Amino acid sequence: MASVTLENLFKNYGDAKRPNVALKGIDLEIRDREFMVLVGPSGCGKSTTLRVIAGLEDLTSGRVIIDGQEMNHVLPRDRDIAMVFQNYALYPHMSVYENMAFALKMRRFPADEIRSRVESAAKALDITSYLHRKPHTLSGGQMQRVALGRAIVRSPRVFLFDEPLSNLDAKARVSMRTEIVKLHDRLQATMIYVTHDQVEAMTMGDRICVMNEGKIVQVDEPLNIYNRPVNMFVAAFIGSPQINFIKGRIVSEEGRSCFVEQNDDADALRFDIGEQLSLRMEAHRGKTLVLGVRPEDIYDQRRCTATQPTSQQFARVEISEPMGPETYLYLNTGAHPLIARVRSNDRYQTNEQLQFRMDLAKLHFFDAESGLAL
Amino acid sequence: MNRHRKAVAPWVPYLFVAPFLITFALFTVYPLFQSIVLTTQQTIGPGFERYVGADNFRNILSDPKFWIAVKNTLLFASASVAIQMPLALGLALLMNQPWLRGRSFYRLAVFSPALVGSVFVGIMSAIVFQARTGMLNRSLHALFNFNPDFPWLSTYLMPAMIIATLWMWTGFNMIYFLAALQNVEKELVDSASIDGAGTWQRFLHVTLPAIRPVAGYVTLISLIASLQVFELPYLMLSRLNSGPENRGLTVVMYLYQTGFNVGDLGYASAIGWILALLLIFLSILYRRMSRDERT
Amino acid sequence: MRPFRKASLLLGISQTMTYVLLTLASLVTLAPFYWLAVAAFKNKEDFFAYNFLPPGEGLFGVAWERLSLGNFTRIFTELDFANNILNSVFLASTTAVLSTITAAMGGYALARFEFRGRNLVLAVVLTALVIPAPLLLAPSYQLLYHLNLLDSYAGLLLPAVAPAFGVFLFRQTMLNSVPPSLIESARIDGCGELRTFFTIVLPLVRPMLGAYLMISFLGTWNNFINPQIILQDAEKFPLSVALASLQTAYRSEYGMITAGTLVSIAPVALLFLLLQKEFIRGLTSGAVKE
Amino acid sequence: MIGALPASLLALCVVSMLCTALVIARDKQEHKGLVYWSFAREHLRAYVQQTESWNKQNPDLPVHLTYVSEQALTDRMMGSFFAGTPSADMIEMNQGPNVNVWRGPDEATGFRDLAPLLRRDGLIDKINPPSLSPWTRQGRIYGLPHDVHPVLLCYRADIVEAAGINVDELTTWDKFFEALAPLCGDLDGDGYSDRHVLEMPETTHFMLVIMVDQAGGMLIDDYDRVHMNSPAVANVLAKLASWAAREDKLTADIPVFTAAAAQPLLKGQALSWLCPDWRVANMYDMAPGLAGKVKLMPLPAWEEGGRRTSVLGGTMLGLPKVTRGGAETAEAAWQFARNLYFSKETAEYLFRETGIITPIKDYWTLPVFDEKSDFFCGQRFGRMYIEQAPNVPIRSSSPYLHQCCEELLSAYTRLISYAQEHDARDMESLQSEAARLLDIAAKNVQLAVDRGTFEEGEK
Repeated sequence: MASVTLENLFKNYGDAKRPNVALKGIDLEIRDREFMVLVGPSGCGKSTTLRVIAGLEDLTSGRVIIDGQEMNHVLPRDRDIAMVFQNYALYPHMSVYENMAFALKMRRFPADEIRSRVESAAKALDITSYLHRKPHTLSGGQMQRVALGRAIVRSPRVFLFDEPLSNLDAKARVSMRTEIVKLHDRLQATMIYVTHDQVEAMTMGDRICVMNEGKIVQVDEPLNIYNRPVNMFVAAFIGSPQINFIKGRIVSEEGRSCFVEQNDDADALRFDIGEQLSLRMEAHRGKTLVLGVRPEDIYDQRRCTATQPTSQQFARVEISEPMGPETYLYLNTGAHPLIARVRSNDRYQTNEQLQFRMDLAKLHFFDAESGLAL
Repeated sequence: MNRHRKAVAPWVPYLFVAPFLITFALFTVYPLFQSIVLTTQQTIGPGFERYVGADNFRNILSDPKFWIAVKNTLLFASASVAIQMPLALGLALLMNQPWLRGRSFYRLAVFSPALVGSVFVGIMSAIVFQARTGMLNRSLHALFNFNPDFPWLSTYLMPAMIIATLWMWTGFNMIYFLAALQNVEKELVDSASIDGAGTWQRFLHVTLPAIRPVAGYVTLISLIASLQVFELPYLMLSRLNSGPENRGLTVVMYLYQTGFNVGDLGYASAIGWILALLLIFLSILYRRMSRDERT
Repeated sequence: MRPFRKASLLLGISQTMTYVLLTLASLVTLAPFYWLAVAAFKNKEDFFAYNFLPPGEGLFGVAWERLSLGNFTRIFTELDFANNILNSVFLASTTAVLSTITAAMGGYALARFEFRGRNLVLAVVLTALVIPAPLLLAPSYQLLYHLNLLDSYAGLLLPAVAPAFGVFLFRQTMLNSVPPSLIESARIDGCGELRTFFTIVLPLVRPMLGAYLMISFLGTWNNFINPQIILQDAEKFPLSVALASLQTAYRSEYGMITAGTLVSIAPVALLFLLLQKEFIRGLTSGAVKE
Repeated sequence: MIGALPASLLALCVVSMLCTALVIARDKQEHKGLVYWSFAREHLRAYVQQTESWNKQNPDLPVHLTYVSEQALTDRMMGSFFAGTPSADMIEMNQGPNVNVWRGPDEATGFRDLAPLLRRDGLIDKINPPSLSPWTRQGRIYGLPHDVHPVLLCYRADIVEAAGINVDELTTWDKFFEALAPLCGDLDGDGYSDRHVLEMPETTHFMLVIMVDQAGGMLIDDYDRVHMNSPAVANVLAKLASWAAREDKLTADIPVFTAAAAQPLLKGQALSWLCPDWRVANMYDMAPGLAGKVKLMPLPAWEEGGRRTSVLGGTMLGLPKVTRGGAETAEAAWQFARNLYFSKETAEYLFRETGIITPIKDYWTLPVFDEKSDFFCGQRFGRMYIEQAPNVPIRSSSPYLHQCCEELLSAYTRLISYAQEHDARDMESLQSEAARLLDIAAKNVQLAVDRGTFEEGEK
């Protein structure tokens, strides 16, 4: 097993005159046996990073180090890595068995060794029954299992996953997700996993690396990322439904600190932020900033049993989406929309006036200009 | 600078193109350049050459025979493509009916002439189109009391050539259309019929736009091929004879005649380059149009 | 009930019409073949005397006794036809195999590799596509002369090995049906580049491979101008040249021409029947998908 | 690795390798000695005996008789002349489209000038002079003539004589057409005429050129001066077009020279046709059913007392300048060629097999030419041809001759359409239209002549 270190990776697809820079100085340390998830919107450079690690893409500058060895000049096949692709990349003219055995055959493993490895991997993944079928007769989930199996038989130092679940249907995706996590626990291997799906990122990763526009924005454990996003981008990217942003200022009103929405409308939000927050935000008083509040931190006044300090506002229910245990409420304060996530104990009527509260302890504030968390 | 090594050794791509590139450069690109040099010369074969500057082009433009060839070629190309495309599409539509039995037989039957090659079609046409004794006139006379002396090979040479081409290539193009039709999403057609579109409207608004890229490709390829038509009239008219009033003379045939019979490779190359420029222009036009369509 | 019956009646009519039209089209395309097949068995006198079979007393009112294999025996005895067939099979199969492999390799490189000069090569290939072949005939003849390749099979084979059209077709197909991840996967699996090409890429473009083998075989088989100009020695002649040479100054041996044509169509027809499915799929794989 | 490849590719690979092995293993024919190309199998058959005796006497330089189809022969001969590569030591070629052999100055011509050799060996006076003309370019003789090819008229004696017509009285074309016209028309009542006076194809220029030559209308001379817009030519075109365009169409547009032509002749679609000597063998072969039904006669003249024959086609034997053996074999090739072309046996054999008469005047007295022919109702047709042989017209060897012929055909077909649209019997208007069309034709040819820069020095 191995650690992977990326040092100041730069990748320019264009040339000096017409640059098309995909990676702008990536520094990342992936520990031995860690499950690292690279997440970000499409075009953020996460796949390029993965392909650079695999050696499928050359670098403009920087170093890729696996287990202390610089890998820049090593061919993909000699890096001792395995990669699982989004479209499974199974060889269509070979049977499942041949697909799994291919890499071993290329490495001139003895035949019985190949057989025992393939069979044990197949057993672990529960694909023994279709070892002799051709890939096109399999379902998406089955194909991805084969692709996983193909990676496992190699017992590589590092597993690379390039959005392996995005072609699967919802159900298969959930089951494969746990499958991969279990696999990681069992193999105790270093895995690097690229996805654009924040749910996968949150549920699977030991750590998450959020990327945007060729740079790393934040690397941390999932809950830290969720609770303490370093900027608006991360806050918005992680969490579903998305975090609500409200632009405004903190002003002093009658000796107390109030958040005032930057909106001329009569219905603009305005609420007391309490003492604790007031102290914390002292330095930013009067500046334009952005308030972030996650949907689950907005409560229906009637159900609010919270002891912690809250704000209190009115809004009109535009749509309610019952999701089962909880309901998404699309509210409109009159000045702007808000999404709340509440328990499904109550039924909500369209256009119903609702009094809601926000958990002041869980409010996020960002600099309006830089987007950085305050 | 710390250059990262590529996933493949830098010589690998060259290894793959090399066999093609070397022969291509030697046997296509080099002669191509040679032909550019030739356009400024008048020759008697490769042995005798004389520099004439732009005279070849000047002479071609005032050569009535060249213009007859251009007229014939344009007529042949436009007529055969204009008839062939709808015909091929029509056949493909008939063959695309889901309930049709014996599809593979019909497909093979209609496609089979493409197997024979224009050499044989040329020789055969020379026999089939003959007045009185030819199969066509004999059949038409028996069926419709059509003029048994109908002069396919003189006055109506161009229609005869077009018929021969249609016979040969319609089935071939039909294959493209058939494949395109089978790729049209059924949901689209279904949704159109739910929207109340009749057969004709469905065809016009759903099927036709869906197969448009293929239709464009097939049309371009057919147009280019028919603008280069040579073997068919060459063998149909058995060589040098380009028919009375040069009715069977095409641009490439004129090129061949001047180059290989007269031996003026320079004049021939100049003709060839005029045609080549036209073809290049056509394909650029096509690429523009298909690009505009996509955006 | 009524509109339903009306609809089914309409459907019946349109179905019948479809069959009638398709049968008619097949008749038109097949009639010349029938004529050819019949003509090959006719003697000189009957060749132009009757459109199809000579009428007589025999079964179905046909004078069967007037038909014979004479034309066939003549092409094999009076001409060196067996040798011509060997030459044609040799030229066509060798050209097909070689040009398919070079075209597939070139198309693969142009579709799936980045390298210096790629765009230039691509542009030249695209230009070469629209160059009328006879334009190259004269300078090529000169070149073959200087390379001392006239009257040799190499003079026919080598220029045919670099088909711009083939490279173009294969490039299109590679773009459409060879996912880059598959090649990358093979690379990570430790498969060498040449091996990847032969064991992973070629099987993926199998329909195109079949189609191009067919196109190239057919093209060489029917090609007549190049061998006519380049070859001198009658022993090297392929079928097409041998057949065309039956049109002599004083008489055209139409009986032998038709018999020879029939014989020469047979191998291509056989090859086509074998490769039919791949051929049709491959032919369209370059064009259909975007 | 091999298992993954498609079976079709593998199968073709195997076939290809197998054939390669066979082709390599095949015995190579050694072409030591002299190579003789001819476009006609019939000719080669006549040379077998001569060649065998030559080969016995010259075992070091045996002659290989090789048949090369006319198209291939022209392509390869021109190719080797243009490239300066060796082709054959002796080439027997047909007169026709390959007039371009004579393009440019003598250095550009692929054949040797034989005039000095003919003079040296004292042979030049033995040859029928008009027969040299197509191979003579500005005083140089590039080939030995193989034949004379005088033209007679072949007619359906069974039909014509049954109608009580005496062809001996029909001394001009006008009389001929007038006398035979009543026999023509729609015989089977399908609305289309199926009997015509004369076979006169509208798709090829050959028969037309026979007529023009007979009338003395030279199209272009040896120095590339265009004469095709002369009144003589216009007169021929006008008359032919008039007959072709009349509502009772008197000329039959038959695809001549193909097997297809035999059927219309057998059926009597044409009552007569122009028959150069070589067409006799063609008829033996293609239309044996005509035996005993046809006779030959001298061509009716264009004017009373005019020429009663013409000429079509011709073969020559040329010696290429560039050969594999170089100067050493050149003299041997000349020896062989001379022996062959001036041999009595060949002359006899050729006439018997193909009806072709020899251009060597000495042999015209051979008894073989006086044999009666059953095919032609007992006529001594050899003698009939020989009687006309000295009268055949002189022909040009201009490289622009072929273009003249094509232009002539174009003018003719245009004139027919004109006649159909106007009055087909109004000779005056037809003649002036013919003159106009011929002027255009001459101008087109002149354009091509002016384009040539190589000929300039010669003028």
